[in-house]
Parts: sequence; C-alpha cells; structure tokens
Amino acid sequence: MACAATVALAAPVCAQNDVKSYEVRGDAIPQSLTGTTGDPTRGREIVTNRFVGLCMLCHTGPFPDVPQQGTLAPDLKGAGTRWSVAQLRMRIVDSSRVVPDTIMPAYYRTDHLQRVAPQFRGKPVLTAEQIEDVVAFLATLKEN
Amino acid sequence: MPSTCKPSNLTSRRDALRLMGAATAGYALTIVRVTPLAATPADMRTAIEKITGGAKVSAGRVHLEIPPLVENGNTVPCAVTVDSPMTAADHVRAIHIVTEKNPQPNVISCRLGPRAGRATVSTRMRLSDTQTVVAIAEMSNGSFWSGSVNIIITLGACLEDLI
Amino acid sequence: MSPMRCAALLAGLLIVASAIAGASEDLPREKQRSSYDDMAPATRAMQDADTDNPGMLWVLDGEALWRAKTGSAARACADCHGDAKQSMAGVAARYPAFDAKRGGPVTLEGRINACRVENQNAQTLAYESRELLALSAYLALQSRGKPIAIDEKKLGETIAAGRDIFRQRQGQLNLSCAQCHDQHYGGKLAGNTIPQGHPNGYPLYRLEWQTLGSLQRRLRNCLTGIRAENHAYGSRELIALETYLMWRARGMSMESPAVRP
Amino acid sequence: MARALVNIPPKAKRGEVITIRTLMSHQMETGFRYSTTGAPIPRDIITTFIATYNGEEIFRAELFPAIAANPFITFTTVATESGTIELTWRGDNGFAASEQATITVE
Repeated sequence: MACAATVALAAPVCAQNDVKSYEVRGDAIPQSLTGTTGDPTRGREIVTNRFVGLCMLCHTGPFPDVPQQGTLAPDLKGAGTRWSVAQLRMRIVDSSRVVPDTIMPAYYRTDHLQRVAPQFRGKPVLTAEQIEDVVAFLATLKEN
Repeated sequence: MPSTCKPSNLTSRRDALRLMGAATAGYALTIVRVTPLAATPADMRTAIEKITGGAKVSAGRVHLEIPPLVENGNTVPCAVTVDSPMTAADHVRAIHIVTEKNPQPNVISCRLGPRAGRATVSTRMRLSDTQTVVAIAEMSNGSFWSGSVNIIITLGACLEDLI
Repeated sequence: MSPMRCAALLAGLLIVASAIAGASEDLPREKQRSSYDDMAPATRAMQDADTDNPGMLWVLDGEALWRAKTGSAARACADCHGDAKQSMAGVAARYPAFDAKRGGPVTLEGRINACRVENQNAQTLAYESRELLALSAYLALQSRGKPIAIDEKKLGETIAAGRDIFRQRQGQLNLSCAQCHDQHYGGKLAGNTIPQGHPNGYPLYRLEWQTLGSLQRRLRNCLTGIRAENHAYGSRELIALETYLMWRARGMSMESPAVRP
Repeated sequence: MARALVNIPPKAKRGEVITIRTLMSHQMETGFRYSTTGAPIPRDIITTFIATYNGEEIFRAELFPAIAANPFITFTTVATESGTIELTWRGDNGFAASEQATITVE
C-alpha cells in the first residue's frame, strides 16, 4: 500500500523535454535508449573527456592517457565484468535508483532536481545516444 | 513490469525546496573555456634555434626546478640554476625558458653576468597543458647548455563564469 | 504491484527522504582542517612569505585606501578608525556580524560599503572590484592568526539558513556542498584535493584566478561547477552560506590573504 | 595603481651574493584569450624588467605572455658598494613602473 501511495512522487521515469521514457527491470534497463547499440570508441571519448562525460573527475579507470583521475568513486576497471549492459545502463541513467544517497549524478533525468542553471534546465547530462555509447564502452572493460 | 510514465507533479515541492527562492535578476552565466592555439614541439625547436643562432645545445649544467606537484597551470613556480663559477672569465650570459605546447614557446629570457654572483633566477609561469619545459643557458664562451623537465599540470575540475 | 516495481518506487522514496532530511551532523571542530594543510609546499611558501604572496599587493593598495580621503565627506577610514593595526585587530574574524540597525547579518564587504555610504558620502564599491578587495584584504590581514568567532546567539537563524543551503542538493549534477566538503574532503576530484571548504583565508589569491577574490566569488564558482542557478553577489543566500561557513570554521586561525590553488 | 613588492636586503657584506625578490601587480593579459562576445582580448603584458645598481645594469629580463599574472622574478647580485638598486618594469600600452631601494655595504 505504501508503494501505491507514492506513485506520483516516485515516478521519475518520464518523458520530459529531452528525456525519453525507458523501462526499468530490477536494477537494470534492458532496452537500449535509442534502440541501437552504442559505439564504444565514441563512448571512450565521452568517458575520458572531463567536460563531457565528467566521469574521470570522480572515478579512476584503466586509461593511462588520462592524468589525474578522481578517487571519489569506484575504479571503472572491470565494470564490464561486474555489470551487465542493462545494469550499466541503469547506473548511468539514474544511479540513485540503485544507491539512493549516491553522489553520482543521474545522467538521464531532468526532474527531481533543484535550482538547475537555466542553460541546463530540462536537459539531461548526456543524450540517449551518448549514454548508449558510454554503456557500449564500459561493457568492454573486462579486465579485473 | 515496466515503470509507468506519468508527468511528474512535483512543482510545488520543488519550489518549496528552492530555499528563499527567487532566481537572481540579471544573472547571465557565461562559461568561457580558454583553449588557446597550441604551439608544437617544432615551434619550440624554432624558438631555441632563434636563441642559439643555430649553435649546438649540450644537455647538462642547467637545472630547472619545478615542484613535483603543480597545483595549477596558471601559476607554476620555477627556478633555473646553472653550474658556473660566475667569474669575469667564465659566466652565464643568458638564461631562457621555453615550452613545448604553450600558445607561444617563449616564457622568459634573462641577461645576467659575473655581477650576479650566482647563476640562478626564478619566476612563476603559465603552462597550458602537461608538457616539457626547457631551460637554456648561454655561457660566456658562446656555448649553450640545457636542462628540461616534463611537467604534469593539474586542471581545475570546474569551469567558472567570467566576471 | 510486483516486488520489482515496489523496489524501484522505494528507491525513489529514499531519494526524496534523504533530500528532505539531509540530516548529517555539522563537521566536528576536532576534524577542522585548513586547506593550507593540503597544499603543496611551493604553494604554502607563496602564502607564508609576505614578499612572495601576491595577495600582499592588494593589502598595500588597501592600506593606501584606508588613509585616502574619499566621498563628498572627504573623510578617510583612518579619520574615524585611526590605525587599523589596532582598531581593526581581530575584527574580520568576527564577520559576518550581526548588524543591529538592519537586524541581520552584514559581511565585511557590506560593512565597508555601509561605512562609505553613511560616513563618507561615497559610492558603494562593487564586489570583486580592486578597491573593495584591497580594503577587505587590508582589514582581514589585521586578523591574521586570530580565531574565527561568529556571534551564534544573534546570527542563529542565518547560520541555520546557510546550513540548509549547504546541505541542499542542487544543479544538474544534483550535488550539495556538504556531499563534497563534509563527506568527501581529502578525496581527489580529478587531480584536486577536495578541501573542507573553510573560509579562513579570504579574500585570497587563487592561482587559478591569478587574482585576489572574495568568498562569494568562490561560492559562485562551486555553484557553476554543479551547474546550479547562481546567487547574486550580496544576496541573502550567499550571505547566509558565508555566515554558516564562517561559523563552521569557528576557532580556526585567519590566514588572509591566503594563497590557494 | 602599479604596486610592487620588492625585497632587497638593506645591509650586506662586501662581496656577499644577495637575492632580490620582486612582485609587480599586473594582469599579464596574454592576447590569446577571447571575450564572451568572441572578440580577441588584446595582449597587455609587461615586456621588460631591468635592474640597475648605482646606474649600472646588473640584470634584465624579457617577459612573454607565459609569465603568470603579477610577475614574480628573483635574481642575485654581488653587493659591491653602498648605493641604490633601481628596478624598472615596462610593458604594453605604455606601462612603466619603478622602485628603488638603498643598500648599505660594509
């Protein structure tokens, strides 16, 4: 019953502005946000670009060409072994649905946010295409 | 089971969380990321040739000291010391600092002589990226010596609005 | 409803709950750590020697402005306050202070401007102007080594309002000040050590800026970084945040003009 | 206001090597930046720094845009005789500033 009462509050998965709807199963989003598989090469560029993916600000990863990686979040090494593609997608789209108090921003959510700067309002951090590229790349990180 | 997609109806709550509220009037955010044109290692070689007039540069005698942890590329402390007795007969005439990837290779060119007593100068420079920095000394006998160091630059994590 | 759906909704609920409560303790005093302690030796050296500290260039300007007659009253700060080394010793460590006339907090910059308007018949100085930075640096220097002491009895409400802002998740990146500066200090955000964020050295010379700047400029930088709507200089929100941060740093030694990466 | 911070020891022994530390307030605008409207911001830097000791040049530096704002330069000189050390900074847009200090050599 408690669940039913909270539907309105806890339904962030909504097509709003640039965010399309997606289906969550457990801790995973099985379907590609774009309907196609992403490009891991482009994904690597996004992940390692501190102004686009922002990943390396917090995460460490097996990228010798990226100096000064963050230490606030888990090493991305082996991410593709630890998680399935569907689980990776969930964690990038909205990791707070897996770890509620995470510091990781939801990369594909535009609601439940406060005081967003005007130029970012209604926009997710990454587009559906970029997220698929990132997922495709992280899935290749098999080395533990 | 798929999650439903309902329009979220949180406007009032979000507004309540806005804390004292209002958007600031007249606020305009301008993010300026300065990405200057970068010189190349070839430009640095050209700059060195201009300094030396094409003379041979030997590695050694020049010590370029830059702290191992450079916290910001906009202000990098550096000191150059040259092994030299700094006598009238044998001294350093000039010390130059050049870089590989800054928009322009030259950083500073200093003229000194035996009156300096020691061949040591220091300054603070800007480094646009992780790169090699080279110091060149011109000796009183016309020979050129150099020392170099590769510097890793910490980039600021956040961009700021230009004020 | 399936358990799975329920779990998803529950997770959603938790987000809401944690956003509302945000209930962590204030950083305990025994854990307070100045950003100075995390700086590289070369950067510390730049702060330590007055002849190497670029912030002292503003202090020199401030000293001259302190003695300069200004406004239609043709009155210098020194005409009323005398030698700042005596009259202003420890003053900046008590700002923001409670202003009885306004019934609320006033920052050091706000006090300087109020004094200009009320006693010198001069124009206010803009935030981040050379003059305001110079005067505030000169005043703050007179508190160097003094412990920060905010009037928590009179400024309790402002401190509480600042704490709320400090703990509010905001911006496209949905981060609060507290998440970085209470919970993850010491960690590396890219190559940068996250400091506890104590304002014990303002105005300070930031290597990144290559100039002196106020605490409010720094706060605005952080808000920009998390892609949040910004607050205007001198706004109630920034003053509240400034007051809370100074209270949070109570007892710490003033280092102005500090040098920071 | 062209403020400088200069540190020259007021006293030295004859023949002693002294270090002169200088800090000059100047933004050192590189000429490689653009304003928010996309217009290039013109270069405005200090280009030359000269030190003289009783009128004789003892040190000179040519500065480029890669020198950080508020240029900091240190160098050494042999304390030869009592007198005046004069430091001069020159730059774009007619920038000129100088500082003097006296030194007593025993």
